[in-house]
Amino acid sequence: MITTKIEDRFKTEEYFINMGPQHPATHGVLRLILTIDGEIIKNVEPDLGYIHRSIEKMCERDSYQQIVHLTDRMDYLSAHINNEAVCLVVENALELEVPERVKVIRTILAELTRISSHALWWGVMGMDVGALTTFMYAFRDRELINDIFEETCGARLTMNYNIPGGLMFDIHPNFVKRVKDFIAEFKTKLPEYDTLLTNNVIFQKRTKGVGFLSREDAISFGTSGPVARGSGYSCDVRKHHPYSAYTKMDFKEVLRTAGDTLARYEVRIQEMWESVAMIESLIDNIPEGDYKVATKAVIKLPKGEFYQKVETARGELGVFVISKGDKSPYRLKFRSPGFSNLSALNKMIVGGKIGDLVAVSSTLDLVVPDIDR
Amino acid sequence: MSNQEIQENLTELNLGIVFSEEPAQYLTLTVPKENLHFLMSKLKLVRELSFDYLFCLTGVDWGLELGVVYHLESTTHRHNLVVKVMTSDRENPVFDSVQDIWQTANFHEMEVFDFFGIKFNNHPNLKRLFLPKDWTGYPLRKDYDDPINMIIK
Amino acid sequence: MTDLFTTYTGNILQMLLIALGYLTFFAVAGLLLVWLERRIAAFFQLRLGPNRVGPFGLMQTIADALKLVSKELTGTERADKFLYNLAPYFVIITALLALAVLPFSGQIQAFDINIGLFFLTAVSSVGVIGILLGGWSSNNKYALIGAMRSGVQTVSYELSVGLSLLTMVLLTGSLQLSQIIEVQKDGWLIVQGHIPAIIAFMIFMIAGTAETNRAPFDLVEAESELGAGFHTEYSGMKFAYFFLAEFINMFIISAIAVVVFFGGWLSPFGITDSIPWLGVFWFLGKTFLVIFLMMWFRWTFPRLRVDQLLTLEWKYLLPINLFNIVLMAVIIWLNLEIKF
Amino acid sequence: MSYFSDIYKGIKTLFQGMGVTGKYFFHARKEIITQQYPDNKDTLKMFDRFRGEVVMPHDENNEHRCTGCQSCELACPNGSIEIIWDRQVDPETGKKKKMIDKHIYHLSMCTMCGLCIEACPTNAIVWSQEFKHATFNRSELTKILNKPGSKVKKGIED
Repeated sequence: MITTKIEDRFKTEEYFINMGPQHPATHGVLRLILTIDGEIIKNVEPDLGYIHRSIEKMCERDSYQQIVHLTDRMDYLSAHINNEAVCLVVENALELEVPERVKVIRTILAELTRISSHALWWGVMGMDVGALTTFMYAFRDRELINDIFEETCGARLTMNYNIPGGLMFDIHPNFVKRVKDFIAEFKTKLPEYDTLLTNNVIFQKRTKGVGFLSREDAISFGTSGPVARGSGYSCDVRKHHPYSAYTKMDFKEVLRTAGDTLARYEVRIQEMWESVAMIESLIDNIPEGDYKVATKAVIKLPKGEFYQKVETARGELGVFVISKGDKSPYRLKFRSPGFSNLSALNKMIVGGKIGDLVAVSSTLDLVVPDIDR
Repeated sequence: MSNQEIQENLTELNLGIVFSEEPAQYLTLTVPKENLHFLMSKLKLVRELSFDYLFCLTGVDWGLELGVVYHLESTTHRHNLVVKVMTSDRENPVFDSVQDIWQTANFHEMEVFDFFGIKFNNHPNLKRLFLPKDWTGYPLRKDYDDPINMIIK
Repeated sequence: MTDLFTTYTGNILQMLLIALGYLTFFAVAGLLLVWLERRIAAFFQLRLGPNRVGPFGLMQTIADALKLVSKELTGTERADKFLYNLAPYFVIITALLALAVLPFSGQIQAFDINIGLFFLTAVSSVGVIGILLGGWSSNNKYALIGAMRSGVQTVSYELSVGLSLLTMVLLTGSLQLSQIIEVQKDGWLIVQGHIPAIIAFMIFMIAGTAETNRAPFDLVEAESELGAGFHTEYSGMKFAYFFLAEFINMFIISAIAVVVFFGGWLSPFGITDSIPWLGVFWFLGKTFLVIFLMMWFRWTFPRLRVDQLLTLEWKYLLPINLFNIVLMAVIIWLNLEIKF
Repeated sequence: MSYFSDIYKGIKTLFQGMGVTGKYFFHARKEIITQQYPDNKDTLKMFDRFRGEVVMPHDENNEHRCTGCQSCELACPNGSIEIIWDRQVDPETGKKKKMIDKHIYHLSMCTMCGLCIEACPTNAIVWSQEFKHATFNRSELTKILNKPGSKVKKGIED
């Protein structure tokens, strides 16, 4: 007898699909194992470790100066801010007071890094939702920042410009002029970002109400950065635990309460404006002074535990150092923002479509080396 | 709430908590592993404490013991606390999972399991997160030895 | 000579020659379109595009085609071999079929049937079966999802293409392409039909872009979601067929738009009416302009999600289209067309 | 009514977006940012701080400034620098002195962190702006920085 129950006759089966490790939307070697029913996503399980280099283990044998350059390779889009985190933890542990000049320069470079990272993210976000041209426009603007980095630090991405105690060398004479040129240029380009993508009706439809993350979940999942701020959770480390020049600076923390993909998108766009304003307020007031304070050739941290958090472009990066008084840390843990943000992905996407997954994972702004470390 | 008040508040619980005497950035305490989960749920749920943000979960090999360090912050009161838990059982270290209290612990505990071999009770999906399934040993332990892949300077 | 063309074998020979001519022309035109797309995309994106092989990189696509020809044809082990191999031919043949009725000028038209427009829409929607076959038989989940999306998409948008053309047929009163162009000697249909014609043109462009599976409706390929969608498992020449078919389809949709809305091979204001063969130039020129518009869409807009694709069709395009037909009918009834 | 205003607004934003790309398309000649690399080889100049590779400058007398103190070797996080040295008798003073035999630099292992150059007390090694590192043979990436027969410049002590 043929069953008459309609559910039986139209029974569907869930199936697995591998998104990654080689996939255009996962930006690196992230592998997501999707359980889907037709187009509806039932479960997402990340499979990590494709580029795990065990930086934490390597840190246990390296000196503190050497650790700095390893952090370049974690979240390479905010390399400078990662460097700063390690330098700050060493400086705090040694109770080293770095000159004002260093703090200001570090902050300017950190904000430039943030703009560069967000600009890249914007391009990739557009590409993920299908607007391929955004990528090139973002790269055009990023190129100017990379030139500033290259002229001053000598490298475009993995700069390693911070050292414990200050900077490796002073800023380039052209630095101020170049930054000003860039700011003037970028201010004319940023509105185009809105016209081209943000206001676009298709983009609005793709992002509004998609990938909802409530404030409670945002906190519980330990998300930080624009992801958490899109859910209305005020978590800007620069505001709550200020470091470097942020202690004296006045800036707005960008918050959105919608908690959806569009909110996270808007937070990042708005943060670019904020960063521009911050750089503008600092660039004319770089104090004179030394660019570093002398440290011993072999830095030994006092016995104890030290924690330093900074706000990278992706969120809160924590460096936890357990020192036993040696030249290398006994244990060093990087609390990377991407790792915690990724854990919220499942919560955000279940019930959505494959197209949503791409948009949502794009607003998480995942950098896989940051997750894998 | 100030560190002093938190300390008094927690001592009242009678959980065998030992506060660290060394000067440190955050208030640090060590809790026996039997009382870990109870303490953690108290920390999250008691209104005056409400440590709702677990921002770092670190596995540490202390040489003799294996341990986990939890960094907590309250998003309402903006105070911090560091909770440590240790076990001297290196063969089969087990703690209670806190992933039902903070969902972020889900991934972080997997990471700790992966690198330190510390198991967590009641964890829904404890598995190797980064390393391949057939990996032997726990690389971030101090006694881990891999002469081929590790370059010792 | 006349004898040869009137006999039965002569007819077949004639057809073969014409077919060969068309094939050659469209192989070259397809390659040219690929080059054009890459160049135009590059300019939109502040790049240069292919500029190394030959003058302005014109030979680049030929080099690419040669590369594709020489490539190994790989495929999945458990694929349904017969259907898997059939699919690319299905797609390319249906694309080429539609070319037969296109009027390049007053004289150059291979096959002027009286249901020309109907034939075009019918044939251009058969191609989707090839895509479905390819996606289904590849034994790849990405390809399958792509194929299913393609089915959904074409079935829906077929309606809008048909209805928007029907709106214009109200004006012309004929489905024969030569007749349609004949009517436009009094003014292009987009002018004759003014408001409803412009609405119909916009709907036709949206639906036509969707029919050719081009961005913003490229859900079938959806690079960032499905890798390469239905043709994930195709390589070498089989892939090239899919690729070429996409561009020929684009040409066809543009050509239909030109015939129905912009007076086909007619020159604007009849400036070159005395030289009939210049019609080819006008026809191709207009077609390329419409193709450029489609490329402009592609390199500007983000992609829709699959449910939004259906919402757009059933909630917006279809009701507007039905209303538009009524509007057009009223305009014809009241003799409100603009004729010169 | 919002149905129609939605359509209107939607189409408006689409046209605005096309306006941006269209603007760049029609000003493509001015706006294109592509650098056609091998063609601009002659005019392409790297910034003077660019970290290309580590080199050891020699003066016209084939003298360098490296005393063989091994600071760079210690500072390097990846072990890309190896110094082979021994003590030789200085012909002028007659004293035994540390001299480098070979300053080996593994470019393939270098991460361009710049710590060695910071660590060098005598400024013996500097960055060059060379960025064309590709070779057909991996062993060519292991370089000996001091030229054959070179010796340390007079007056350089560690």
